Amino acid sequence: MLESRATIGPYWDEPLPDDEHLARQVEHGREEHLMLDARPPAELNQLTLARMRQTGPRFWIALAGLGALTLAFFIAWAIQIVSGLGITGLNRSVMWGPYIANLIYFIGIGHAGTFISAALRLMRMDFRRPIARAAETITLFGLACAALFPIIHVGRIWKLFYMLPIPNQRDLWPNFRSALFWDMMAITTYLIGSTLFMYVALIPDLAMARDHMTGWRRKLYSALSLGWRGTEGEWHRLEVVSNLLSFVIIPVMFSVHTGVSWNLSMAIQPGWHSAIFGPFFVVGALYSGVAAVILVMIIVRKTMRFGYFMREEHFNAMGIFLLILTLTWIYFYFAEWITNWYGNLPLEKAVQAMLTGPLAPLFYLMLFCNIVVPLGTLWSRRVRTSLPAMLVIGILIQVGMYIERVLIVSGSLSRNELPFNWVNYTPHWPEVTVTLGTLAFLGLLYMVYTRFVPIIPVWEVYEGQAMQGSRRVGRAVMSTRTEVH
Amino acid sequence: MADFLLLGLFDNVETTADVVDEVRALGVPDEQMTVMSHVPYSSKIFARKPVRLWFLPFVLGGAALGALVAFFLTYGTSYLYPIEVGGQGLNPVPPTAIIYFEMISLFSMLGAFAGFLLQNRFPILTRRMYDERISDGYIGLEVCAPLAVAEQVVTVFEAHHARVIKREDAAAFKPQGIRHLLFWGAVGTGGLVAVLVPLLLSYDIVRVPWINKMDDTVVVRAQEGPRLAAPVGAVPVQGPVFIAGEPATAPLPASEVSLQRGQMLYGTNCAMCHGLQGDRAGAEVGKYFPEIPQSLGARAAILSDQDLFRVIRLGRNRMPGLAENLSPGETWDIVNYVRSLGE
Amino acid sequence: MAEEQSNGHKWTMIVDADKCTGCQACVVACHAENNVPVSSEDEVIRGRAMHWMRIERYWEGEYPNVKARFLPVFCQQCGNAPCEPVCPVYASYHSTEENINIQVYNRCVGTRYCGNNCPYRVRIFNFWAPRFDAPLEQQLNPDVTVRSPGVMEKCTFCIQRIRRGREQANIEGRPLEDGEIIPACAQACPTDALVFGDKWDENSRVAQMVPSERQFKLLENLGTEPAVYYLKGGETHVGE
Amino acid sequence: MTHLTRRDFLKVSAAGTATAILAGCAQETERWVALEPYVRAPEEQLAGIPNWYASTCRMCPAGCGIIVRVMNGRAVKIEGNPEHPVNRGKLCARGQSGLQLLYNPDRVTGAVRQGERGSRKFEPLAWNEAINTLYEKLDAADQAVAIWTGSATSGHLCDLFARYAGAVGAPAPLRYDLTSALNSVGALAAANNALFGQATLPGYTLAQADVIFSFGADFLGAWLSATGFGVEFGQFRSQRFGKRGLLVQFEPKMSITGAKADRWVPVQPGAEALVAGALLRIIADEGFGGAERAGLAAALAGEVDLDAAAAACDVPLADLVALARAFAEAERPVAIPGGALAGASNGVAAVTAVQALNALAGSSGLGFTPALPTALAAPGWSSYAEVQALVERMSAGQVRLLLVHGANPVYDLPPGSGIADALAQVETIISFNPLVDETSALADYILPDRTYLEGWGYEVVQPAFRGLPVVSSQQPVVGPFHDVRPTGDVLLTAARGIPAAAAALPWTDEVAFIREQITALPKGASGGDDDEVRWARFQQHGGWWPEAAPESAAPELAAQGTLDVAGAAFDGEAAQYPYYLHLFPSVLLGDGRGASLPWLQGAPDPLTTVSWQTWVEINPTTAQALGVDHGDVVRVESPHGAVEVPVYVFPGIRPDTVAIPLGQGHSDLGRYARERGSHALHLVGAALDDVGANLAWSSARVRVTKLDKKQALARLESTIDPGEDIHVPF
Repeated sequence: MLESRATIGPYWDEPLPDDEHLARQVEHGREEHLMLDARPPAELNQLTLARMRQTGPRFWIALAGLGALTLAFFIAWAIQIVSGLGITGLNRSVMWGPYIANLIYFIGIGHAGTFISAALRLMRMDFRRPIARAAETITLFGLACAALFPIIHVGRIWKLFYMLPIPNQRDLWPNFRSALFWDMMAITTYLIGSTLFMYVALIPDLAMARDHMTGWRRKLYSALSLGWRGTEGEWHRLEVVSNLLSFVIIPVMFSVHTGVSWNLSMAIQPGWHSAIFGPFFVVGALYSGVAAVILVMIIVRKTMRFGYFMREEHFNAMGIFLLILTLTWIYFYFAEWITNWYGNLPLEKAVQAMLTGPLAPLFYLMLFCNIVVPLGTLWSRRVRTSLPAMLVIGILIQVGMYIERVLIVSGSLSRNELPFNWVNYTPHWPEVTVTLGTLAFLGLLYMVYTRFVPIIPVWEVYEGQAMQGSRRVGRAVMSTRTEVH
Repeated sequence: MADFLLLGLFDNVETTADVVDEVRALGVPDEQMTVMSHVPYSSKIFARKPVRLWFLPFVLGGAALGALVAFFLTYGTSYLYPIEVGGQGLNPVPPTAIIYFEMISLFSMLGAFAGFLLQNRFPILTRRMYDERISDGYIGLEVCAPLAVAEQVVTVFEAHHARVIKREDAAAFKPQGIRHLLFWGAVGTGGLVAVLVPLLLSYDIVRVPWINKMDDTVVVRAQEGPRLAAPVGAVPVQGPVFIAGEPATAPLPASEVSLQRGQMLYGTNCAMCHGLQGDRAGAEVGKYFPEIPQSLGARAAILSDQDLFRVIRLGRNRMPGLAENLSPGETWDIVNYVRSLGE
Repeated sequence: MAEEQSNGHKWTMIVDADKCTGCQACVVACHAENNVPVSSEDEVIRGRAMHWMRIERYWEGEYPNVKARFLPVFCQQCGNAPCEPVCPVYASYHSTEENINIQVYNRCVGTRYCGNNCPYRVRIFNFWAPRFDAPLEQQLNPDVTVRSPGVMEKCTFCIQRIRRGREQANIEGRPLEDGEIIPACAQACPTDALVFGDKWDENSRVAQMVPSERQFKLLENLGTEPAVYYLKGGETHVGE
Repeated sequence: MTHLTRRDFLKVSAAGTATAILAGCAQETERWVALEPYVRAPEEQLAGIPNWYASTCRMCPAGCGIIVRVMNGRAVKIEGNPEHPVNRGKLCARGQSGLQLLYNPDRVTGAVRQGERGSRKFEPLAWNEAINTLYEKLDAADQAVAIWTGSATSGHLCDLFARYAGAVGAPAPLRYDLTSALNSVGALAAANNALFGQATLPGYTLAQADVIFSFGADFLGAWLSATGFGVEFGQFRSQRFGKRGLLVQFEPKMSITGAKADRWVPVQPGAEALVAGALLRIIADEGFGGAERAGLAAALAGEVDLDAAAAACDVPLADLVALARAFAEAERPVAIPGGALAGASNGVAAVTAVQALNALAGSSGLGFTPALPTALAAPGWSSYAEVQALVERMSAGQVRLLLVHGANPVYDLPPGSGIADALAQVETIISFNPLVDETSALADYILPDRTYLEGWGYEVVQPAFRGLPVVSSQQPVVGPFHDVRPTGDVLLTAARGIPAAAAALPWTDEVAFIREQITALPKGASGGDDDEVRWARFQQHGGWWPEAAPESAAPELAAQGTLDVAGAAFDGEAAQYPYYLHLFPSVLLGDGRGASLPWLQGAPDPLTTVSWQTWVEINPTTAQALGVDHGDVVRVESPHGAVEVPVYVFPGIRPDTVAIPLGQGHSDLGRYARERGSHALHLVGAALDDVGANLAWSSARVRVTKLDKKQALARLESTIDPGEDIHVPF
């Protein structure tokens, strides 16, 4: 407890106070908080790297399953390219279907990752430390999968390069007035940005891996870690560049999903043409995104046995975050709904009538997943900290948000200005296969990735642990936080 | 005189800081020392000069570049390819703003990253003094000193129970300037290729047979075969004479020129049957065909222009059609000439 | 903006709803002229019937005072077309010469954004490769492309005829005459419910019909400034 | 400069469809393409420049003039002939589709023999052999030959056949098919004969009419000369000073004419005569339209129960009075009888009653086709009685050879007529139809004629419009697309071997015959002094017609005495068979010929927007009572047969009536028609009408039972009910 002693000897073997009442408090604190429960770095390194190399039979089975689904996805896609989009359920009024919904959905789940690590980093929230990378990874692969969908969706994929702004013999340039082009730009920016952001934070851990690995992995990691030694200068610049990137990437993140929503709201289509869509979609994205991060945390913790790193406190914090987002999302959805409802314009009403009429099952399922369940449960700490509960809630929210996207895209389209042309939409096998297959693909990428990079940003954990100490205040032991940087 | 590189590993901040002080006391300047750690300890913890940073120029430069790119994508393209859509005008502001935002963000991020790499001289391509245990929590202190001082530094290290002490001749660690040049050169060339190859494609210099189902159309286009025979004896709307777009009802004006041409053509084509004056006079062949009119002029008088025209081109009874020998214009010349023949 | 006169033409169609008998002559004429494939029964059931022009039928009232109204709908060639700006590859753009909305099949990559953004739903997507059982392809019009699968297509006001007509006029060095250029649909219409012409030529038929008090534009409130004007169906009442 | 070229590039690509720029993306085509050297181009073909040929449409007997756009020797588009007096440059959907008959994938590509009838296994036959066979059969059959022609038979063929029959002493060729039945030409002619002493089809001038009462005649859809009437209707709707006329349609099921009418009056099937009589009665009683008209009405009208009439129309009597007044007081009223009412058991009476209305205003809008200056005349239609006679002769084995051209008896007659069995008794059946239809499938030989776009002919138009007699020309617009021979030539060649016929048919080929007929005509509107020119002009301008209509007084009312307004009789007990059956020809498929053409199959029916299918139209209240909705398959059963069809809930039909379109339900006629929909003629008996001459094809009652089957209707319209808030945009 003596400040002087805290700095003598490494931070991880802080001795317990003599007074055992206080000692119990300290120990309790260590069980509670990862940041107080400092361990020797060597141990943490070994823990992380060991999990990185472990591949049991369960791993291989899962891998095979996901691989099979992914294969199905690519086959379905090939068939669609050869025989034309006719095999999908789209029709002359509903020309956009689940493919666009998937684009929105995958960008959505990709959203939270960077947000969590960037925003929380800027806000110096310590609970981000062990989960930051797991989250960023979702962003990376979520975006990658999302970027597939504009490609899957178009009618003449072999002419897709017309959309790229490269000089060509046709003297043609893409149309910067098209929302699709904005979207393309935004996704590219975000993809590059979050890749850089993630890579920068990855360098010290890659160096760590380099130091403990042998053979080809060592070669790989020494190449990737760019010769990192951890000098003051390197550390300092790392901190600064991460902050810079976080700073820029947050508005970019907003722009990405706004751009996606503008694909819809720029069109004068009843049910789409609404100014609230930008923020509404951003919130929706964060909502499904955070839920996705929680799911990943649970899976990673279970399969890789990272109980030490991902503790109740983290799930609790994320749960609270999710609760806040639930409320925000409800607010936006309600705002959008009541505006259309009160305005009482025939077509908007027709769209709502369709949601509460023929599409009622989906619609109410969506409300149940997105509103009833989270609101009903997340207020309780017991739920927030129970993994199975969070697993269920997370999955339900994914389902709910996906339905919401489909309803907005295909649902609205099936109603338009001339009632003569109203056509309902039902998906056919390609849409289903492709959607599931892409989910599997995402999982596949994630699994493989966790076996190549430390999914826990170990250095951030050290940093936090080095910062956190405990000091006595009166009769109690309080955790203290000292900026080592 | 040769310098030496020393590396000592210590297990906590306090000791390291002390060592730093003492080594400094030995007259080793700060620049010759480097602290390495597994945690971002800032320099002031070891009472060392703060690290200098040069991020601003990189970020701003990136942003400026981004603005340029955005300018090209908006005003540039709409200048190169002016085209009206939806009555929006060529350069509407809101879309432009979006493109600017995205491009500036993208390139400033790239700038920041470039700054990070360059300031750290990443990637480090030569050997550096380092010990793997640093990432396991030890704090390394690298000192570069001439032989004499090095001895004393080592004693200082030992005095503070350094876990490891490495000492090597500084000459063993080469500067990496050249290699960096090569490296970035390679990266640059790679980038260049990455730009050029798509251009080869997009300019059809390298042809990839893209599937273009619109080119091999099933439509029978102009001049495509197999040609089908025209209906025999049918008369198109254009008139009895099979010349599309050539009305049989608009003769050339009977100008001097036309008449002269007509006379010439008549001489070569008609005279051998009808006689030079249309009176069968001296018409060798004509002899054998009594039905040839005595006076072509008189006969022509009762026929309309287009009937004459048609008869000349398609022939009549035993008179052969001359369509293959005469252009429409020439035929009209003959019509005029025949009209000019007296009764 | 669509109204500022340039040296071009403002091709315009007038649809007299009072005269349209819904006899489908225009529809078939359009199929014949523009190589529009015929969609099979299943495709129609799946809501994918391919017609560049369709005659919408709306019921009014109940038996016995029931009325059926016919509304021929085809591309309205909007002045401010919603389908144009959304296309990322300029496949759909505005011709400054004919002042109509043009679809360049060769540029189209098939994002189908224009289709969503068309409030009239007159843009047709080639979900399959067009099929013409041999030798039906012998009939195809060489002036018109056969669109490949994955391409958006729509009514063009028979632009191939507009072009031919203008080139012919140029060759003969004279201005275009009214009624010289007629799209296939208007050409076929038995009751003359479709009238086509250049609105900027004061003494063309359309220019004289546009001011009619029966005139209205479809979905006028959207401000798309269509180049197609409709004339309301009238009614003559019997007895007192 | 580059700027300019870019602009040009825009212009070019603006053409978008112009094939020129399709080379845009360099790309080798997989298709084998032979570029034709045009160094010595044939006179008639210029690269990229179309040829236009005038001819006559044969998709229905109206005789509209067409001009065909020919490129590279291929017919690519059919349009109306602007000069032609009938359709005046316009053309209906069926006329447009003629190209798909020419290029139909299922055409018989040459003469064939069918070993076993109905086996549909055809072995090819060399043409000289085929002609030889024809000769032998003709020779053998001698007088026992029967010739059955239809509305697809060109006028010159009818004449040739007639001359042949006359020469060998065989009964005159039959000219009857479903079209003539549905157009009820028999009833119309009979009525006109009774009223005005004119046994021809009536022509109506609607352009200046101010009131049109149409009783069941879908003259805008599929009746007589729809395109011609369409043109008239267009003018009727846009008369001077914004006058648009009044059109009232009396019919049990709304046709597109009914849809365009200002007032649609749902008359109970079979009660049309009653209503017409009632109108006359009212006019007489109320003295509408002045003493003269009222008097005339009084003379014609018998005793009519007005309330019954009003009840039969589902309208209050007051409305009927208003209608009567509107008609009587109109300057130029026209009444048009046709469609189902003429097919009722009181067909002729009904037509007469309606036609009589015209007399009120001196038949201003009514006109009859004036005779031509030469012997040339429109071939008459045969009555169903004659058909029955032939059928009996066939069954009695008195017919050894049956020649079928342009008709499809097996499909065109109700099964009750016993045609199928009768055909079995015929030694040899030779069909000349271009497609394998139901009759050709039972033929021993098919010697396919050329389609009308490849062959020669003429058509004496009936009914004529605005009193103009017209001989419409038919000439090949493309070379023969298959190895098929014109039936005229085949007949002439075969006939040479038969002395009697050879004398009567001296012409070397049919063109010579046609030319002789045409050049006999005096100088027409297109001028031409000598035969050469007249012949050429006849082809160039698409026909012969005089400069102006010959003077002809409005037809005088010849008939005296009151009209018979008795209602029609229907077979089937009202208790067992609660609904009237209303059959109507599909606007697109006509009498069923259209079913082989994808354009017509794929085009939506105007009122139901259904394509490719057969459906039964049922009033919403009735549907509710039956518990059926769109797409529920029901069994429609009459005393004579039954069909299973999906329901279309149709607001514009009487609750006591169900309507089924004709045209589908082929067992042959090519891939597009085969096994598609059902043929509602099977519900009809073979009874004759009141004058015992015409088939009463609209005299069946049916019962409707719901089956638990569904068949999605191929509707273009939305299948979703928009609800109340969504307003029709106009």
